[in-house]
Amino acid sequence: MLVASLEPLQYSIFILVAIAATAVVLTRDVQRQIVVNGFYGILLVILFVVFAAPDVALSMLAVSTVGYPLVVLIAIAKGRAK
Amino acid sequence: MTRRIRVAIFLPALGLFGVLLAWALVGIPDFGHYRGPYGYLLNRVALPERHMTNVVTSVVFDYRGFDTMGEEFILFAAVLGVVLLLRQGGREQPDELNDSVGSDGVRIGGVLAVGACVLVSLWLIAYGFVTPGGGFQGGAALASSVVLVFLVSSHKAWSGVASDHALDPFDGVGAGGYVVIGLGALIGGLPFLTNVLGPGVPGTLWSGGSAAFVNWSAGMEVAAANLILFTEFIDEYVVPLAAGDTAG
Amino acid sequence: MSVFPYLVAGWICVIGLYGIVTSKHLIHLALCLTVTQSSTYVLLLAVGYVQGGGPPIFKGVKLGTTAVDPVVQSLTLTDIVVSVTVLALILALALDVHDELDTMDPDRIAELQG
Amino acid sequence: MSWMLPLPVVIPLLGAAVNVALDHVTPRWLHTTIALVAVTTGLCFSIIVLVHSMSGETLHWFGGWTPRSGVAIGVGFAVDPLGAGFAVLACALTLAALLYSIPYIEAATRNYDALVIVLCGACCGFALSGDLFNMFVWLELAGVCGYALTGFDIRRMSALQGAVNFAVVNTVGGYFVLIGIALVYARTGALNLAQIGRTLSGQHPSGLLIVAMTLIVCGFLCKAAIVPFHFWLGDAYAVAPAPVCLIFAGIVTDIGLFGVGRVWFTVFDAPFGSHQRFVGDALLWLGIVTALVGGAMALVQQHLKRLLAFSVICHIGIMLVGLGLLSSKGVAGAAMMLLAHGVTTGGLFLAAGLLGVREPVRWTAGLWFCGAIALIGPPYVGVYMGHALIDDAAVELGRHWVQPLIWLAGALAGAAMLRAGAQVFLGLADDYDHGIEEGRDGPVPYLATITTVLVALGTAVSVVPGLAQRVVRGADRFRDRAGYANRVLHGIPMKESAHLPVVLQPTSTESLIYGSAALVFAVALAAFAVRRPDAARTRVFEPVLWPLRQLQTGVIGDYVMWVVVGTAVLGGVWAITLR
Repeated sequence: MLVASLEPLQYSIFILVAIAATAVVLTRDVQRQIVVNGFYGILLVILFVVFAAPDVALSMLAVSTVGYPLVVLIAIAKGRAK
Repeated sequence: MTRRIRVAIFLPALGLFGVLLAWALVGIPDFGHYRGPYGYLLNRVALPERHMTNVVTSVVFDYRGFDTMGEEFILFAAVLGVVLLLRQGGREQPDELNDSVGSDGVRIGGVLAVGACVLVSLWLIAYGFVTPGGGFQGGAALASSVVLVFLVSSHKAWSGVASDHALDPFDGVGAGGYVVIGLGALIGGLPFLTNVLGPGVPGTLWSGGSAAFVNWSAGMEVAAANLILFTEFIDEYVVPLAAGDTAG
Repeated sequence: MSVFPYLVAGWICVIGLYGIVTSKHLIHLALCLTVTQSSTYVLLLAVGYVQGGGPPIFKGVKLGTTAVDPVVQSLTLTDIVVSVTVLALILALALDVHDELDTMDPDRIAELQG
Repeated sequence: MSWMLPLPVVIPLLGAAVNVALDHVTPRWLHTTIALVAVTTGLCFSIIVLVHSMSGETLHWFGGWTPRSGVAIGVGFAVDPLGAGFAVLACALTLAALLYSIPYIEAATRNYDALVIVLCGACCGFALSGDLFNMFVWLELAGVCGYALTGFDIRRMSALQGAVNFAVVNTVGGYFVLIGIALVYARTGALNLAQIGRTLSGQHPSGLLIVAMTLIVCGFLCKAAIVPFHFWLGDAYAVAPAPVCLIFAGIVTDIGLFGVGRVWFTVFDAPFGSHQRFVGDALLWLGIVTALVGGAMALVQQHLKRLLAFSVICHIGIMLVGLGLLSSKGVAGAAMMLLAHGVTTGGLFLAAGLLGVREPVRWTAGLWFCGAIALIGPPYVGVYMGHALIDDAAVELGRHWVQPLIWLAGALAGAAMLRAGAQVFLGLADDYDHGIEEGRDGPVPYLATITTVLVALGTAVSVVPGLAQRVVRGADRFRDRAGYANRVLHGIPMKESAHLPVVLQPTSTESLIYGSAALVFAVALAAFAVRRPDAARTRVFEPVLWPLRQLQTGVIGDYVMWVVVGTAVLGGVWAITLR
């Protein structure tokens, strides 16, 4: 019942996710892109919670807070260093 | 082919692709009206039959445990690949890299934070059959918390925690353990990956039966694989930096 | 508009593909790949959602309470953890390319390759 | 005996895990031994499974989760002779590749053996699985191993680019498959192939199903390198080390086609069965175009392994033609061709690898020509039986025009190989850049023996008595959706079938003529190209192939663009015809 009353929340989070995904793609500067991507990751985590999928949300949280940023930032730093 | 030609061919095709995709998507039963039967059946039987309150974890490690074994080996193979690619030519380890964090406060706080994160991760793995969590999420969280060691201390401390000599056995044992548990059932005359010890007591650490061991081996594999990956990337970043220091 | 969530997943897929094709940087391209991949998570979870359903976890909840589909969640959660390693594999390849050619622009790489 | 089914998959995986666990404490020879033992064990079990799958019980429900009133609740392996045969081929070729690698791949290369055997296990899993998502998992696993194995030979820059293109195109293909699976799941609430087929039978073809099929098929075709999804293959196979190419050409490319066949005959045949002509024709035409493009592109290559890569594309196209005919003989022809082509081309890749070890020797030249002729398929040599079965299938469906086109394509690829052989191995031209990395170690007699065994086996496939009849019987079972669903979901055993004779399969006169003509044409074309290289290049090859070569840009954006274009066009065609 609680979730059913959250209809507007569901729709707004969907719209936000769609916008954030577009922003990730359209951000051509990779350093800025990783920031936007982190934001997108957090939105996905929220979306998964809204979907009643706490397991998936945990998975995404573990990955998007450390995994993606670490790997990508090092790749960027490596690319700059040369 | 220039970029302009590429985009000129691509955009109409992508448009058609999008239209087709949308055509398919509107054919899905309305949002919120999942029709089953697979998920409904599992939601009904998982607790009575397997005594696991978290149905998702019971699907991951019991009902569809074989899929998870495959996923685990994707992780395993990808890490082998990264190691193969980044370790070519035997990179030298830097002798000394003075990158330690200055303040004691930061260090103490950092160590406490690392400890707390590690505890939470282990808890996530252990209680995966009861509450949200499990080997995959817990393993990834465990690796992430250990990376904090690098962030709050020095590269030296880090390479002590995460050297490939220490991690590779965990990687192999985690991946192999999954298969061995499955083979154990097979040797006992049951199908591969049969949950021989189950069902356990609902709501406890042992609610998973032998799937609990599968869970732990997956957790070990995921944590070790992610750590190897992070080690490789951190070394990739730190080592040339150190070489630059000594040269300059 | 009850198919709206699926269309969002479709949009994420399409925009990710657009990014891959028009990308001028291998790291950007790799991140666009993860965007395309995230569309599969959104789609799978949307497909298994039950309006008014709780998580498929029956701890302190009576068995038989409406819950969402656990299968799609299990398919998704392992995939997410795996995605980092695949991203890392592609980035490792990209880094090696960069070591050799000093560029991460796919067009330039092809040019230098001849 | 159903307990054996998981073993061809899990034993190699376990071997890889043990190798990594012991990585720092044991010497390399032990790792190699573990890998060899694991693959040999897998091979033995897959052979036993193959023998039993002809008649006996062939199901394995993981975790003991048998279906309940027609609803599968776990993952199951459901094995038929073609699937088991594919697993046997995968293990055998991997074994050959590992043996060849012992001296060939540098000892310092860590984890190489582990990756190779994981790849083997993944391919076996794909062939044996009866679950749609499980197939996707094995497909991804095979892909991940493939990217790493392509790119690790870092001494050459192009290896990396080939690996990046391979990785990105196949990853996108994998997402297409997953979206397709999500769509199918949304409609049926099932992941088991038999159960999906059962649920969909009698249903009206809807937009959702058409697009789901398009996405799954196109994802698989990316792996199989069918035009226009093929561009990555030339880049990747040209640069991977020879033993890795053997595995790629022999099994990894083919799992895509196998997947298309599997999902069509167990799932999509149900809703689209009444429109199957349109589906088959689309695949048929894709196959013909792929075969011709592959053959033509092979002709203009100056790089030995790239040439072989395009020959792989050519033959994959011919196999797709067989599959697209959708009849038992067509499928059996594709399977026979897969076997003969996989083994022979693998042998040729190894022969190309031999060039890097020492100066060209005449023995290698003999192997090369033998393999090239086997790939053209004159009567009862090499791929001939596959061609002949496809011919029969085409004639039965009244499509006489299919035969000359696919024989021509095979002859073009064969001519390219004959020409390259004359120039490289016999030294008839100095300017041929065979593109082989010099400076490999290894005892030539040892390496040449493995090569010889493969080429000889590939050449002899067509004259094995009784083989073709058994493959046709296997194809019957592969196509039998109702029987498959009954076995999987309700455990109803198959009916006893008549004993098969052990004699050579007779072939039609047409096939005999086409086979001979193809050989003559290929030899003539090769002779012309060798004798008058300039005339051949400027007057024949370049004008025809210029546009094709322009498309092979090496830019990843272009390749993904073609993937989207191909998927959209195929989806559009099916959207119009299947409604």
